[in-house]
Amino acid sequence: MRPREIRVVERLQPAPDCVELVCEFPEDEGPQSGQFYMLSVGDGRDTYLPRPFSFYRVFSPRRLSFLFRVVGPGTRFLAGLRPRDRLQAMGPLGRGFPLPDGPERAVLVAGGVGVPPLWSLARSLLGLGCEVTALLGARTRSAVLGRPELEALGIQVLTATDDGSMGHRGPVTELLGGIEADGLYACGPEGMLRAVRDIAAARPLPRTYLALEAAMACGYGICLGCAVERAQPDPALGAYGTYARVCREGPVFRWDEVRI
Amino acid sequence: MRPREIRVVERLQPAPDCVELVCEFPEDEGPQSGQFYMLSVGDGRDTYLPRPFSFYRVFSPRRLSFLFRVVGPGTRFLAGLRPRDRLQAMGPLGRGFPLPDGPERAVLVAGGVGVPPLWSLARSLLGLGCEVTALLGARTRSAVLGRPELEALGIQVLTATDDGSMGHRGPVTELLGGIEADGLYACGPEGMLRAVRDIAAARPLPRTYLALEAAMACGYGICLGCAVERAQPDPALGAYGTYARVCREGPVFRWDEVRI
Amino acid sequence: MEMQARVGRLLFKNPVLTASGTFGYGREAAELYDLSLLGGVMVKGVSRDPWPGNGPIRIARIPGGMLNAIGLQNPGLRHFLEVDLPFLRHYDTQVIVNVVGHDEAGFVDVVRGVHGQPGVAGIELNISCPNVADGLLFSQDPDRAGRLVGLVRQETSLPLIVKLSPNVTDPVEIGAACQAAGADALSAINTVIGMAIDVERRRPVIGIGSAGISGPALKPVALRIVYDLARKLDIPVIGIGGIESGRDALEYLMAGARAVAVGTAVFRDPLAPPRIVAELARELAAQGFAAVDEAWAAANPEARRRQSR
Amino acid sequence: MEMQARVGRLLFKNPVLTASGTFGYGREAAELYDLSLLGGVMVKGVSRDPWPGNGPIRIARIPGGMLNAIGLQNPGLRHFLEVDLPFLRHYDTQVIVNVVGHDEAGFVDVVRGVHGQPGVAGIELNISCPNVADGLLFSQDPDRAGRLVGLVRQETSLPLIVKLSPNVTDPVEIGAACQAAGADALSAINTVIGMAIDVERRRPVIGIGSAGISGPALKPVALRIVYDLARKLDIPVIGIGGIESGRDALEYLMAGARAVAVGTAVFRDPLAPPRIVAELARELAAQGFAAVDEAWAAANPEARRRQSR
Ligand SMILES: Cc1cc2nc3c(=O)[nH]c(=O)nc-3n(C[C@H](O)[C@H](O)[C@H](O)COP(=O)(O)OP(=O)(O)OC[C@H]3O[C@@H](n4cnc5c(N)ncnc54)[C@H](O)[C@@H]3O)c2cc1C
Ligand SMILES: Cc1cc2nc3c(=O)[nH]c(=O)nc-3n(C[C@H](O)[C@H](O)[C@H](O)COP(=O)(O)OP(=O)(O)OC[C@H]3O[C@@H](n4cnc5c(N)ncnc54)[C@H](O)[C@@H]3O)c2cc1C
Ligand SMILES: Cc1cc2nc3c(=O)[nH]c(=O)nc-3n(C[C@H](O)[C@H](O)[C@H](O)COP(=O)(O)O)c2cc1C
Ligand SMILES: Cc1cc2nc3c(=O)[nH]c(=O)nc-3n(C[C@H](O)[C@H](O)[C@H](O)COP(=O)(O)O)c2cc1C
Ligand code: FES
Ligand code: FES
Repeated sequence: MRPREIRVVERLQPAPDCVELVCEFPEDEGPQSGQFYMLSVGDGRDTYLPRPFSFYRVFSPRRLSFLFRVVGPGTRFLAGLRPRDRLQAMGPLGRGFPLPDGPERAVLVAGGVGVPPLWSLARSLLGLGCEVTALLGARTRSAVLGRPELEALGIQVLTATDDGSMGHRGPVTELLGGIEADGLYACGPEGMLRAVRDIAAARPLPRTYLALEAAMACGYGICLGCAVERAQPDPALGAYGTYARVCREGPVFRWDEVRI
Repeated sequence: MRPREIRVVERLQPAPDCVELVCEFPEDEGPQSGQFYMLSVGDGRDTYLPRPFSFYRVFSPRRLSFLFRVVGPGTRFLAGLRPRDRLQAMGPLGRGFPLPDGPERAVLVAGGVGVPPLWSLARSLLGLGCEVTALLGARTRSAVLGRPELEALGIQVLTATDDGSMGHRGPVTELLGGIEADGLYACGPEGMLRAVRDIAAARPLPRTYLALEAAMACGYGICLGCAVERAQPDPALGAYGTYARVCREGPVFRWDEVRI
Repeated sequence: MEMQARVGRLLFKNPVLTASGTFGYGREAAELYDLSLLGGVMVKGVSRDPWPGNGPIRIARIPGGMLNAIGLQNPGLRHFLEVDLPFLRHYDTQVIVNVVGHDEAGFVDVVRGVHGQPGVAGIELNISCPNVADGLLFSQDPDRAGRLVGLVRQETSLPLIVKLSPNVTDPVEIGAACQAAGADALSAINTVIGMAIDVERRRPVIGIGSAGISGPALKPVALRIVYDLARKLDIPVIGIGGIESGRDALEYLMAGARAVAVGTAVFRDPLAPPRIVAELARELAAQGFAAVDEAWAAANPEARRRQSR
Repeated sequence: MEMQARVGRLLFKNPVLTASGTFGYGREAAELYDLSLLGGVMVKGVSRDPWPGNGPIRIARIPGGMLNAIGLQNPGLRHFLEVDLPFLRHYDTQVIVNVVGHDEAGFVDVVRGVHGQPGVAGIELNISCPNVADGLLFSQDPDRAGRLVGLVRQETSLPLIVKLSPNVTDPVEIGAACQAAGADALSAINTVIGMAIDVERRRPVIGIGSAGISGPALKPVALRIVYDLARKLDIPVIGIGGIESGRDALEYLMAGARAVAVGTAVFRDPLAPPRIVAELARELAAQGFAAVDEAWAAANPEARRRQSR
C-alpha cells in the first residue's frame, strides 16, 4: 500500500453511464483480486475524500483498469478524465479473495457494478485449473457489465435481469439453483450478498466469499469509518472486536464472518 | 444586468501568467467602460462565489474579452478554460466611467492588471475626438499589459516599471508629472489610486475617476459586502450613508467621492 | 404538486423563501425575476435608526462558502416603511420583516412601527447576528431571549419568527424559551462565527476580525439543529443554511423544516430561489410525495410521532 | 528554519502533529513514512475498557469535508500499553495520549494507567467527542470541565492538554476553567455537530443521526476559536481543524496557535503530515520568519501584547 500518481491511458465506455479507465502505474503492481484503491476525485466541493474502487482488468503489471457507474460527484469526475490525465491512487488496499488450494468448480456472482473484482479472480482461478462460471445480474440488458470481458477469458457466463431483457428474468441469485459449486465468490448490492449468504448457509457451502462495500474515508485502516459487524467477535478484543474494518479486514469476508 | 451562459471562443496569453478570454454572448451587449461581470469559476472547494472582472476588448456586440492574472483558485479555473467551454456571466454591473461632453485631453492610468476597463474607454474617448494618452505601470517589463492593444487604437502609450526594465523607472503616477490633462481615468492597485487621487486634489483636476476593487459576494448590490467609505455621506441617508457599494454605486467613483 | 406550506399561522404558496440579508429589500432581485414566484421574502434586517454597518473588508471566501461581517448596514425603519415596503407590496408574496436592535427598546420600536402596516405577513427577530457588538446577546441566553420575545409579543399579533444562532451550547433550550414566550415559529440558523487569516497582511481578512460563515459548508450544522428542534419542540421551523438546490430544500423538509430560506446561493446564482421552487416540485414527485406537507419530517420519526400525538 | 515549537512544557521538533482519531496508533502511517518526521502524534482516544464504537453508517461526505460518528471505538488501555505504546516508542516523536471516559472515574483510570509509562510525552483529555452518549458532558459546562481537569491533575505530572469543543456558547469560558484547574495547554477544536439527510432512504445518512464535521469546512470555525483563546487567555493552544497545507498551518500559528494537528487531510493525502512540515518551513521563509516562534500570533496583536507583559 502506498500513494502514487497514476495516468489514464485509455477510456472505454462499456455502457451508457459506465466508464472503464485503463491506468498506467509508475511501478509493477501485483494486487490480489478483490483488493481496491482509493482514487482522488478532484478538488471540488463534494470530492474532498478519495473514493474506493476495485481494480478490474489487468493488461500488464503496470496497467490496470477501473470500472464504475456514474452515481455522484466522485464518479462524475473520474468519468471526465481523458488519456494523459493524472490522478492519485492509494493502494492496493484490503484483503482480497482467498484462492482455493487446487482446482474447484468456482462460481462468481456479480450484481450491478459487481464485476470488477471478479474478472481477475476468474483469471486466477482458471490458472489453478478451476472450472469457472460467472453469473451477472442487472436491472436491464444495457446495465449488464463485463460479459464480453469475462467470455473473452473462456468461461461460461449466465445473465439475469430484473426486466427479463437479457437471460433469466429475476434476481441473479436464482441462477445458483441449478449450479454445482465448490467455491462461491460474490460482489454486488447488499440484498444480493444477503441472498448469497443464505444460500451458503443452506447448502452449506463454506467456501463462499463476499466482497463488501462501506462508506470509507481513509481506506487504509485509520479512520474506523467502514465498520461492519463481526459475526464472531474475537474474545481477546473485548467490545473493541464488535466491528471489523471493511477496508482492512475486508473488503472480502467469508460469508459467516460478518453480519450484513 | 442578467445572468446568462457565455462561451469561450478564443484564449490568448499576453503575458506568462495572464490570460485573455474572448467570449461570445448570447445577445448583443453594450456595457459601459468600467462596468464588470461576475463570472462563475467552477464548482471547486474554494470557488463557491463568482468573481468580478471588467470586460476588456470589444470585438463585436456579442464578443467581449476578459483579461486577468492568475492569482488564486478563481483565476486558475478561468485560465484553464478553452474555446467552446461555457461559463455563467452576470452583468453588466455597476457604474462605468462617465464620458466628457466633448473633446478633452484624456489620460488613462493603469497599474498591474488595471488596463481592462481602460481599453474600451480609450476607444470611446477617441470617438468623441479626445486626445488620449495611456500610462501603463507594472513591476517589470513582462508584466506590462495592454500596450500593443492600446497602441493599435492609435493612442500614445507610456510605460513605467519598478525595475526600470521598460520605460520610466518608478511608479507609473510619476509619468503624470509632465502631462497636461483635462480628464484622468485610473485603474490599478490601491496605492496607485491614492497617488492619482492626491494629484487630482493638488492640481486640481476635478474630472478624475477611479475604478475601485473590493471583495465582492454578489456584484449586484444585495450583499453589502463591497463597502467603501463615502467622502460626503448623503445626509438624507443618515448613518446608512457611511458606505457606498463598490458594485452598484461604483466601481468607478470620482476621486473625491470616496475615502480610500 | 401541492406546494403550499404552512408555518404556524403563516401560509406560503410554496416553502421557498429568500433569507434575510441576501435579498436586500427585493429591488435587485425584482430586476431578475418575478418575486411573486416566491413563497415569501425575508428582508434585510431593519433597525429603528439607520445603521452604517462595519468598515471593510466585510467578506472573505472560505471552503464551501463565505464569511460576512456586514454589520447590519440598513437605512432604518422609516426608509423601510416609506420606500421598501411599498415596493414589495406590488408582489404576491409573503413579506417577513427581519428586525434588529441593539437593545430591547430597539427591537420593540421597530416591531411597533411595522405592526399594522399593510403588506407585512410576519416578523423575524434577528437575535443572532454575530457581526455587531451585542448581536448575539439575546440568542445565547434563554432568559434574555424569552424576555425579548415576550416584550415584542405584547406589541404585535403578527406571526413572530425568532431566528436562532448556532453559536450556542444548546439551540433547543433557546428555542424552547422563545416558544414559551410566545414565538410562532423559529428560523434556524444564522451564521456560525468564523475567521480567515491573511498571511501576507498578517491579520484577519475581515476588518472586524471574525465574521459569519454561510453557504454549503453550513448545511450540515443547520440540518442537525433543525432536526433537533423538530424532534424536541412543538413549534414550526424554517430551515436556513447552504440551500442551493431543490434537493437541499427537500433534505430540510425531511429533517423537519416546514419551509426553507435561500441565502448565499443567490450570490452564486441570482436565479436560485425560483429555480429551487421548480426543482423542489420535481424532487418531491421523484420521491413519491404529492404535497410538501407529506415530506415534512420524513427523516425524523421522533418529530412525526410528536406531531401525531 | 528553526522549526522547534514549545507548547508550555512540551517541546516539539516541529509544530506539526497528527490529530487524534485520524492516525490510529501509528501503525498504518508508519507503513508510509518515518513517524520521526513529525513533531508529535496524538493517538486515537483510549478508554479504560475496550469500546465497540457505533454501528454503521459512521461516515458521510459533506461540502468541504466529512461527517464521522465513529464513537471512539478503541481496544482499551491495556491493549494500548501492551501493544501500541511499545510500537510508538521506536520513533523519535512526542507521543500524546488522547484519553476518553464515560465519567470522571473513566478518565482518571486511564490517566493513572498512562502516567509513568516511558514514551508518553503528554496527555490530551478528549472532553469534546460529540459521537458518544455524554461525550460532550464535560466540555459544555465550565464547572464540570474544571472539576475533571482538577481530578486528573492530581494523578499526573505529565503535560495535560484539554481538547475543547466548538459546540458551546463560549469556548473561552471553558478554556479558562481548564486552565484554572491545572491544564498545561488547550487543543482546539474537536468536531462541530452536523447531520446529512439521505433523501432516498428517508433518514439521516449516519446511523446514530448526528455526527462530527471535520475537514476544510471546519477551518474558519477553528481559527476563530484559536484566535479568541490566544487573545483572552494565557495558556498555549494547539490548533486543529481542516489543516491540509503548510499555508493552513501558518494561518493557525499567526492566529495564535503554538502548534497544530492534522486530521482529516490524511484521508485525502496519507502523506499530508510530513508534507505539511516541509511546506510550513517554506511558507515561514517566504513570509520572512526565521523561526516558528516568530510567526506566533503575528495576526493577533492582542495575544502578542498579552504575552509581552
Ligand atoms: C471496496 C470498495 C470497492 C468498490 N469498487 C467499486 C468499483 O469497482 N466500481 C464502482 O462503480 N464502484 C465501486 N465502489 C463504490 C464506489 O466507491 C462508489 O460508487 C463511489 O464512492 C461513489 O462516489 P460518488 O462521489 O460518485 O457518489 P456519492 O455521491 O458518494 O454517492 C452517490 C450515490 O451512491 C450511493 N453510494 C455511494 N457510495 C456507495 C456505496 N459504497 N455503496 C452503495 N451506495 C453507495 C450514495 O448513497 C448515493 O446515493 C466500491 C466501494 C468499495 C467500498
Ligand atoms: C469590479 C472589479 C473588476 C475587476 N476586474 C478585473 C480584471 O479585469 N482582471 C483581473 O485580473 N482582475 C480583476 N479584478 C480582480 C479579480 O476579481 C480578482 O483577482 C479575483 O477575484 C481573484 O480570484 P482568485 O480566486 O483567482 O483569487 P483569490 O484567491 O480570491 O485571491 C488571490 C489573491 O489575490 C488577492 N485578491 C483577491 N481579490 C482581490 C482584490 N479584489 N483586490 C486585491 N487583491 C485581491 C487576495 O488577497 C489573494 O492574495 C476585478 C475586481 C473587481 C472588484
Ligand atoms: C451577506 C449576508 C448578510 C446577512 N444579513 C442578515 C441579516 O440582516 N439578518 C439576518 O437575520 N440574517 C442575515 N444573514 C444570515 C442569512 O440570512 C442566513 O441565515 C445565513 O447566511 C445562512 O444561510 P445561507 O447559508 O443560505 O446563506 C446574512 C447572511 C449573509 C451571507
Ligand atoms: C474519523 C475521525 C475520528 C476522530 N476521533 C477522535 C478521537 O478519538 N479523539 C479526539 O479527541 N478527536 C477525534 N477526532 C477529531 C479530530 O482529532 C479533530 O479534532 C477534528 O477532526 C478536526 O480536525 P480536522 O478537520 O483536521 O480533521 C476524530 C476525527 C475524525 C474525522
Ligand atoms: S475506511 Fe478508514 S478504517 Fe476503513
Ligand atoms: S458585492 Fe454584493 S453589494 Fe456589492
